[in-house]
Amino acid sequence: MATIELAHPASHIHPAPEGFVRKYIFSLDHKVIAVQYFITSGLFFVLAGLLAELIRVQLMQPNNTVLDPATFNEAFSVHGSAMVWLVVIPILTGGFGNLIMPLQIGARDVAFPWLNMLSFWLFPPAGILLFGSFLLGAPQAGWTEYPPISVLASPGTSMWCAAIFLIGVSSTITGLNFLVTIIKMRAPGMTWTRMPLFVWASAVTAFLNFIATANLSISLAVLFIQRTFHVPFYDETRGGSPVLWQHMFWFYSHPAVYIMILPAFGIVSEIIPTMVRRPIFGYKAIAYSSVAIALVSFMVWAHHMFTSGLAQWIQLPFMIMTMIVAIPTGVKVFSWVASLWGGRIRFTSPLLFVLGFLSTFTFGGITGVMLASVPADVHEHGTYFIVAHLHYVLFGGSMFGVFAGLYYWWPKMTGRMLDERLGKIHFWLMFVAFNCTFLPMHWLGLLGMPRRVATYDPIYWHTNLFVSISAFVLGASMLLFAYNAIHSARYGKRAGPNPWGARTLEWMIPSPPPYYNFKELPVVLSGPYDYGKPLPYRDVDPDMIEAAAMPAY
Amino acid sequence: MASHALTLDDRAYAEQRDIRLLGFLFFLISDSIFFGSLIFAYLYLRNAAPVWPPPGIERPDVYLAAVNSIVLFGSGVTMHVAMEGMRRDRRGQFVGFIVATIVLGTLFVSGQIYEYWHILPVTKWAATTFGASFYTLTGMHGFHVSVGVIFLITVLIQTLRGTYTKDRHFGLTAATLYWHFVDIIWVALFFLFYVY
Amino acid sequence: MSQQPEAFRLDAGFWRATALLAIISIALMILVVVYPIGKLLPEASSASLSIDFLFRFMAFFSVPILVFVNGYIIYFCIRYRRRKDEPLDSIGSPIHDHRALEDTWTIVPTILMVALGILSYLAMPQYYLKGKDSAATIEAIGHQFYYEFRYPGLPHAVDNDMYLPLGVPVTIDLTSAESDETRAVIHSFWVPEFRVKQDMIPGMVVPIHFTPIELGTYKLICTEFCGLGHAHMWGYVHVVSRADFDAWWNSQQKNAQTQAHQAINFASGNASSGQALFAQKCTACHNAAPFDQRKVGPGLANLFHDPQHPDLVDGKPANARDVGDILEHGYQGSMGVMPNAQANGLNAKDIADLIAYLQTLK
Amino acid sequence: MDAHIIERIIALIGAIVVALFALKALREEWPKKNLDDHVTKIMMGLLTIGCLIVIIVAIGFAGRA
Repeated sequence: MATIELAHPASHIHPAPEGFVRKYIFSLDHKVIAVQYFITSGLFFVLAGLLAELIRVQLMQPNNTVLDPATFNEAFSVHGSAMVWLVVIPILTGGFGNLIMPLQIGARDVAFPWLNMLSFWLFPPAGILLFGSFLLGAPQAGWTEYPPISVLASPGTSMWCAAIFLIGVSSTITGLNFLVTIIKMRAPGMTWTRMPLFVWASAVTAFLNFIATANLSISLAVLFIQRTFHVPFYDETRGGSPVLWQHMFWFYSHPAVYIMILPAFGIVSEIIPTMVRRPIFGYKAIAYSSVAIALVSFMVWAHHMFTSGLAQWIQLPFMIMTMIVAIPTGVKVFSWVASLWGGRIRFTSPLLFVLGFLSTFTFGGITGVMLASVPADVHEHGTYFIVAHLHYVLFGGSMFGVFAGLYYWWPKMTGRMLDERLGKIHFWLMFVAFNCTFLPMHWLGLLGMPRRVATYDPIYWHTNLFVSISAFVLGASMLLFAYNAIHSARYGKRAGPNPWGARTLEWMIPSPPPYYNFKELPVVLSGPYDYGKPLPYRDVDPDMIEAAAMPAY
Repeated sequence: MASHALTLDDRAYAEQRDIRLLGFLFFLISDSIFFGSLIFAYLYLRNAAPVWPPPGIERPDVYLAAVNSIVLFGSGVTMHVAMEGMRRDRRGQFVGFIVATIVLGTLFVSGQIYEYWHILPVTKWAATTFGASFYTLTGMHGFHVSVGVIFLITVLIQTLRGTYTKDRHFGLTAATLYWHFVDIIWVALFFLFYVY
Repeated sequence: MSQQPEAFRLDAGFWRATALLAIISIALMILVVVYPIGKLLPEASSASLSIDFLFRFMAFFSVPILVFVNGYIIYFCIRYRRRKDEPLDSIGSPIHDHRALEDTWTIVPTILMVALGILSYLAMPQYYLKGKDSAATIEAIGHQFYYEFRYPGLPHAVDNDMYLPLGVPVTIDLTSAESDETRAVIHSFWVPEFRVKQDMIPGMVVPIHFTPIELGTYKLICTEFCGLGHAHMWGYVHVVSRADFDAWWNSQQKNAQTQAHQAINFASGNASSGQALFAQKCTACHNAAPFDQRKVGPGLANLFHDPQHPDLVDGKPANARDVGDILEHGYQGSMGVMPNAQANGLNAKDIADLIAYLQTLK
Repeated sequence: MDAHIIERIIALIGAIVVALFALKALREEWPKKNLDDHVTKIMMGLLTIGCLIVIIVAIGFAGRA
């Protein structure tokens, strides 16, 4: 590992690497790797999004023949898998984690830059494998790939296993890397309770990543082994059990939903104080509730299996644990709302996305509690109610968080602002279209429309038509962002080091940051959110402090 | 790589070592989750089966496995002694015992292979849940042991090249920890498959 | 530092907003209470009532949370927006936290969750516990892509249309099977009007239990993805009056009679083909192992000469004829339900083969 | 059968020897305070347990179904 001096915070600054390849392709610089993540998973976001639009086209009217059932099944399976493993997780951990976390703890790079590069380069092949599986007949059993179908299905499913296995290894490595970085490489004086909340979120996510994801990898390996060598793990006719897969899969995939939402929590907790110009309300509550959520999340997996014939005495504890998760989550939401109180709120586009996040995520959280209660879940399970719920937390939660973060940290990443007016239009379009798309699905589900169907009872026609049309608008709203990004790269207003007047460490250095982030390692004197007090850092470039004191916005 | 390590001053090396050590321990933790969930699967299937082991096969020979386990456990001890040698800067002791460890490790793997091919009819076994979990778990463990052997050979060569010194030998520490980890996993597997 | 402390007290405006939000949520809560869910989606089973009550309960307490969170967001955004005249670096209230407030919003949800947990627990037996009082046990078997129902005493299986008498508690044993066992997949049994759902998992038999309480024909939907025909996999559950049910029952009996019976020639039994049949038709419920290793039914090895169990479940001696009798006509009793020959798709030859095979088991 | 007797004897003796060495190592490690030392302690402890299992098997208390 030729990374020893990079990894070492106090070591002297080495010259930046020369040559295009070392600089931009096989780079060890966490900022470059972050950008690589953003671009790659942005690409997959477009592909998976198109699949979603395709699904909605098929569902525009009952007995539609745009897609034949097989293609439809492939479409929603790959859409789900790609959105979860190729978009949300890589953007939040790989993208924002890499870009922001080391800067916020005042480190010059992550602990193992070489591993960091490795875990990025495991990611594009995985995506290619997943989308390539269309050639052999893509997986058809949804992103959860329940046996026996996933065992009987087309060879593409083996490619799916391989793809997600790679992702699993990649995010295990990332998690391990980040956790070591946060534990060992914080700037002098940055105690745990002086860390920005995004770092807290990243730490907890990293923990979940390297604990839970190992388990995902093994359950995929087992599925692969069964498909290849016909051993009877999930084969009930030879003593195996299809339910075993559900246990192993959800033992990962429930923590995974927190892997997907916690970084978004972190982003929200960063943006609110900056835009509201006041300390975050209940710093400790928000920080520790993340830890609580992470710990409990390992004991709730069977709430995805309430109709899988588990004994009642097994279902009960899982129901209770699931309801317990709602409490720390509620604490977070209430704290964020309270942080708005008595502020000096600036309605910038990042804040708008954060407010959208608060409203939609609260709704998704409440439907989550409804799904936690076993009897209610028995009615709702496997219907469009689930689809609505998971899109409210993953799209309304994670993706709104992602866009908030993009608008917020774009200047730090590129040195140029995104256009605010476009950003606000983008938000309103996306917010309205989002709710029009997913809110009606709750009713569809409760009234009896099952999920993963290529056609449906004609009585649901008008609602589905409305949903489809809103879905197209939602898709179109993404074009606005794409235009905005491209436009800003050329004509975007030059951002100073600290355009929002924020107080966390990443804003104390020029944007985009230099190769080694900090000329002098800063010394942290107190928490980051005390607006109105002098900046809590020593050894920070003085003119940066000037810039921070007088926000350009 | 090591050349860099030697360029660092002691404090820098200590910090560097701590970072690496923590990372390596985290790796071991997630690796044990790897085995843990497979063991969960094994226990789940065993629990679900009406009769265990499934009809048509009987448990593998426990006594051969016991000898084999002792070979592996012994290698754990020799590895520890080797490390002690390095800590006290006794090269002879180190080289001797690490070679012993490598030999024992190889012995263990060959014992496993012998068991696979001469005691348990693979095809017959692989059709049962017992066989499936047995081959997957012991196979993965065997893979870990083989990797460990290669790891040991590498560090041995590096040591002979003089990469590691009395107080700068993180590579060796890592190899030792990994080797002990592999032993411990086998304790669990031996108990689950042969005794329990 | 342009900070006006008085702006940070809970002023009249705040209380006005709170009052408004309170009114809105009370109105909505009342709506939740009076809303006729039954009109939207009939409550056709005993379980549906308690589940709808739960749903009402959750909606009732979700409403104020939603209203207040969103309402306060909007109010704060209006009340505390940065006015044009304020300097760029104006800052907000320095308050970090408020112990009492945080405790409240930790404890109140906790109490709600405890209440919800208890209520859910009370509702669970409604459909889970195998009904001691259930009048009949019907087998529902999921196939790609249709449902098969086996009524005790009914000589053949019924596809897709299930008839239930009004007000009679029933237990439905759910499983999934294909003629080629290795291709069986997971289906699900969902009748929205019953609010009851359970996956049909190959190799498992899971009972659900409820009482139909409203006449009507309800759609039976598969909610667990089961392959290409998933979207088209549905059946109907007809809840009919006792009289209509008996009429249907008799008609079924009649067209059963029409199918002639051949006599079984036990001598002609072929053990090896019997073994194949056993693996295909019986292993879902029986092991070829000693009596105690039961799945749904007892293990069948040693069936004909088991000192502990000289007699069959129907009390007759364990000989070829009586075993054949059970295989042919099925059995319902202390050990559960055994489908009859038609339901299992067995002809006289098959039965002879099976018995020949069972006799080889020691 | 003979083979089994021999195997059992080898296993028994080996297990005792290894266990003793492991315990000795444990005692030497005990005062050390580094992170890796702590890990080594755990490892050595579990190794001893492993040896105990082997001993139990070898003297025939367990493992023969």
